[in-house]
Amino acid sequence: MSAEEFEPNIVAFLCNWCSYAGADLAGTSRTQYLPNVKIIRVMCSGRVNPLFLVNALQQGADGVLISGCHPGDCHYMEGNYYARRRYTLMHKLLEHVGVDPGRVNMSWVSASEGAKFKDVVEDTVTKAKEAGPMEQFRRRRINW
Amino acid sequence: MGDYKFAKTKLAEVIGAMSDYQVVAPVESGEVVRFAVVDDPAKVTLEFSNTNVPPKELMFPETETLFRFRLGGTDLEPEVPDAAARRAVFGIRPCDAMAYTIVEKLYNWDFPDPYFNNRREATTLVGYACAEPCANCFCPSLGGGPGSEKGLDSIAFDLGDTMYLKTLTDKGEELVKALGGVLESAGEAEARAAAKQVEEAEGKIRRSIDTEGIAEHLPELYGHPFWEQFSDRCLSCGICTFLCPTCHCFDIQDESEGLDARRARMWDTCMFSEYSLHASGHNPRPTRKERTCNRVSHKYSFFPTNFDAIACVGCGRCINYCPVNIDLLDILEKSKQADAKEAQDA
Amino acid sequence: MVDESKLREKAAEVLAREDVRRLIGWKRGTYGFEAAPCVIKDASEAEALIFDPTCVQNPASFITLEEKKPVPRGQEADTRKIAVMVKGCDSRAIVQQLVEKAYDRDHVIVLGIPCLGVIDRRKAAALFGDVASQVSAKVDAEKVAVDVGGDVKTVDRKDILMDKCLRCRYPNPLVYDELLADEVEKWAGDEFADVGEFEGQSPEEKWAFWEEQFSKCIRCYSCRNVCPMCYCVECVVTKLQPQWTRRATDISENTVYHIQRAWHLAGRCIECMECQRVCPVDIPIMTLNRKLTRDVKEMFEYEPGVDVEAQPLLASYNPQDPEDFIM
Amino acid sequence: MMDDTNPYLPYTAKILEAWFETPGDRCIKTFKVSFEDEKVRDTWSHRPGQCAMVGRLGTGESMFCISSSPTEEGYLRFSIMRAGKNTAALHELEAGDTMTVRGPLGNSFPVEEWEGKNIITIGGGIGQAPLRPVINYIRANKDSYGDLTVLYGARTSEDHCFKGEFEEFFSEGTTCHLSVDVEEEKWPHFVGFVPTLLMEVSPSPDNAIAVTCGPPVMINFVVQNLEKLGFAPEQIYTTLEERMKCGIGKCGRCNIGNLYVCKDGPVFSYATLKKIPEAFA
Repeated sequence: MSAEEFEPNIVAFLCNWCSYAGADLAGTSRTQYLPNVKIIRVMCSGRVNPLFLVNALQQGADGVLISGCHPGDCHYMEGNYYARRRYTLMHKLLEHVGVDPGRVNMSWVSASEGAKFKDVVEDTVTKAKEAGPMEQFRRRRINW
Repeated sequence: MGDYKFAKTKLAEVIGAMSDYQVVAPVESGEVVRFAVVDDPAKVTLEFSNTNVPPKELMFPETETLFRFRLGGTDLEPEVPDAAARRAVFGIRPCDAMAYTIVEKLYNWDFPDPYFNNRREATTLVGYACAEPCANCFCPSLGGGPGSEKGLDSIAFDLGDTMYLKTLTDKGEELVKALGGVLESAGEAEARAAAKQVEEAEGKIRRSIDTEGIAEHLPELYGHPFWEQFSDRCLSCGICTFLCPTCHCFDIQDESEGLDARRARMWDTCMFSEYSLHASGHNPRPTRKERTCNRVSHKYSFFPTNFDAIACVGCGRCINYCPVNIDLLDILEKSKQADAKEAQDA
Repeated sequence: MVDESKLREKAAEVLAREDVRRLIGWKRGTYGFEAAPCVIKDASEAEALIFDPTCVQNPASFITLEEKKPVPRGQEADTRKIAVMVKGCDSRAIVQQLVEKAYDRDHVIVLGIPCLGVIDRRKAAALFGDVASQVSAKVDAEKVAVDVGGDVKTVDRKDILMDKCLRCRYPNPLVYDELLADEVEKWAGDEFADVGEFEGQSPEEKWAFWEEQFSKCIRCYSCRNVCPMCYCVECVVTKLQPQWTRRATDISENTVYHIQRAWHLAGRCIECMECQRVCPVDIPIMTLNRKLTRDVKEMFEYEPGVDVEAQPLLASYNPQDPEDFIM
Repeated sequence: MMDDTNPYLPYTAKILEAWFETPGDRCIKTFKVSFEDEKVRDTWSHRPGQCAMVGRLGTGESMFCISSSPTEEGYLRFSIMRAGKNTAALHELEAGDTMTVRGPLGNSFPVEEWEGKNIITIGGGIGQAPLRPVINYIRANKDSYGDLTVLYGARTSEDHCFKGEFEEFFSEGTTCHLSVDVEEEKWPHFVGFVPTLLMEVSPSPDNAIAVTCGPPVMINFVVQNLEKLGFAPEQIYTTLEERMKCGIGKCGRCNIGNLYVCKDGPVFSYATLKKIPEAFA
């Protein structure tokens, strides 16, 4: 597969109150975002277990996006602050193992930022395209 | 059977000549020596006392597919190894080869296990006698030794510049034939040198255990407080059992990728608490004390009661690698002093 | 150096107390450079206790390893204390366990031992080979004196002590009820040069390294079990419902296991290096932990296991936390 | 009966009927199954007390006793309590679905040796499942045996397995004593734990065999009480369970002492178990 043809699989964990609504807004206002992204709605970015991310990469995602409310705007007051610490660190750890840093992304997208959501998805896809297919520790039926 | 030799410098050539076989030999990877399929004969090393991970994985892989199927379907596609395939294992230590002769009893009672049996059948074992036993070797106490021939098809001795190869079975002889003319024939001198080396190596073994009476005594010690001096520091990790060449317990799990699925078995260990945990939450071996007792008793009592062979070959791995110095020989010695009456009181 | 007879005396005294159930310390191992952690229940057994540079194990691990059987009806649970001997690094584990409220402070009696370093068995093997007889050792600020069956050899510290000791920042226990010897002077700092060096590689180089290392893993879980901070009753890697990690050993599951293990120690690892020491296939596990330790320190100015009053890193936040990674 | 060349391969069985025996979190569901492969169906034979690995492809297998007697022809029955991953997956199945069965495994009750004797079965909760084939076998061969006495208890009357069948026992004249652990309205039978019920009924040990199965604690006390009543260890049988993976004596986890529950058991006489200290752990 050449680099041009490669269409990465992106799994996006979006918080119910801001980012999911942002994605929704992009849809209703006919702002087309790239179809590579598969959205999983969670109640809060703080609910995203780092294992979700690792498991997504293991099961075929080439990139992961976690998106929540802007700092200070969390529906649960502080969930996104915890998430921020968590993923800033997780990102560093995965980088140390040799996972391309472009595969793990995080953003703040509010319910009114449909256009930003489109940009964020675009960025994520571009980075994943640069990183290429995720092969490192993907489950590949080894010795099956 | 036959006596052969080759110059040690020609090791890669000899390995290379085994092209009719899939060759498995000790290879260094990531700073440890481990048995692996040889893709480049130059990578084979003989510079090891023994591998960390025993070559039991050659007959009983860490993870192996039993059969494949489609989710939602009912057709099973067994993944049984081919008994007729030819595989040569070069450089296996006598203790590890002897372990196969012990566990194959279990793999053949009541229901023969085609996975283990076929792999064993397909394999020709070329042993590698020990010249320098490790600090915790005690193979002679269990009927083995640095030059033990049990379970082997042929055995190689490192005599300095030359390797002396003695074939022991037809399979071993067949492998030599397949090598073509790479080997020279050896004579009395090499055989004598090898015998001397084995004798010297045996003299260097510093640890031993008298197994007399242990099989009868251990079951009486269930619940005895003496276990606690070991189990209290046990980490419940799998080192002693995963690295044991005779430990044979496994777990079976189903895995799927999309609709493709397999049932596979993988090493498991009685030292994990989940091992015997019932779905109800009841655990017949709830603490490290019962698990330690079970591990030692299984090796030195239950297995010999069932199969007339102790499930231990004296390779010393469980002692060498235990992070908290739980020493099997120490346990056995202390068990001899433990009074069965105190077990009943406890 | 701690006086062993004083240590035994103290241990016997503590064990004789009515409110003490057991004491965790070290005794001489059965061969070579081995020491064995030991759990003693009676003052008469205190004679076996030792402390010297062979005492590598972290006794704090054993506080939470104990499995308690359900208390039979009509009987009361044994709530007596556990006494535990700790080196400087070991004491950080106790601090962190207290931070996480794994148990109450008065559940343990901490006997602190200022330490000048412990022996790395792998380095010792490179110097002395396979030693069968029991070895004892002494360490001071310059040298390590190793006694192999009466034959005493002096070795340079860096050639035999564990790497963690060469960069030790906490040689003196940070939490204790009693100190068994005078405090020692700190001799090193930690610049995390190893982490920086590793980071200098490309993703491909890093992965090539880890692929080889993780392929060796046999998933014996000794790194998890020995860790004083891994004390969950049910571990996510062995959970079946849902099953996050499969039992199969292959590069995918092994990698995920190691990522999970390191991740669960983010902001919690107290650098006792036990995980790396126990690994039977020599995986440099601390490389991952050290990376996180350094980043946690740099990004959040947080160091686990030094302050009993601290909040756990990932259960707290600062609105001003760095967010340059966020798009 | 097992696949001759590969004992790890299960057979596919179709579920003919499935129904819940008891409600709740730990509900028990009974499956009546028949093998898809005609050859297997025709050659299959088992003895009372034997087990089989029952599972779903993709989830796994667990060991269950075959709760139908060999005298019930044309189908096998399994009564399965929901407890873990595999049982939860099995509980999702309904009539018409398929499951896998690998067996028969293990030993069985020595029903021939017991001919001419009075048989007492003492069951608790799901422990009635392995006793059911014994009871039905004896009912089908009434003439060869003395009196059959059935004792069965569960936490509440709702938790009783095989409820309808006890009515049959009463109507056909088989001695049957039922109990519940806690008092409840309109319960005409005994209230109390099974070991107490046993003392209440106090069967005679003369020319008798007692068979018991239930939770480990119950088995413990029942055996103690049987001994008090004068039963010799040789007259007491029980059937055990342990976690199992292979079912054929290889995976190692089900041992008690040197005996493997999957292949040397699950049926043991108390005379055998008495010698193994961990048997009642």
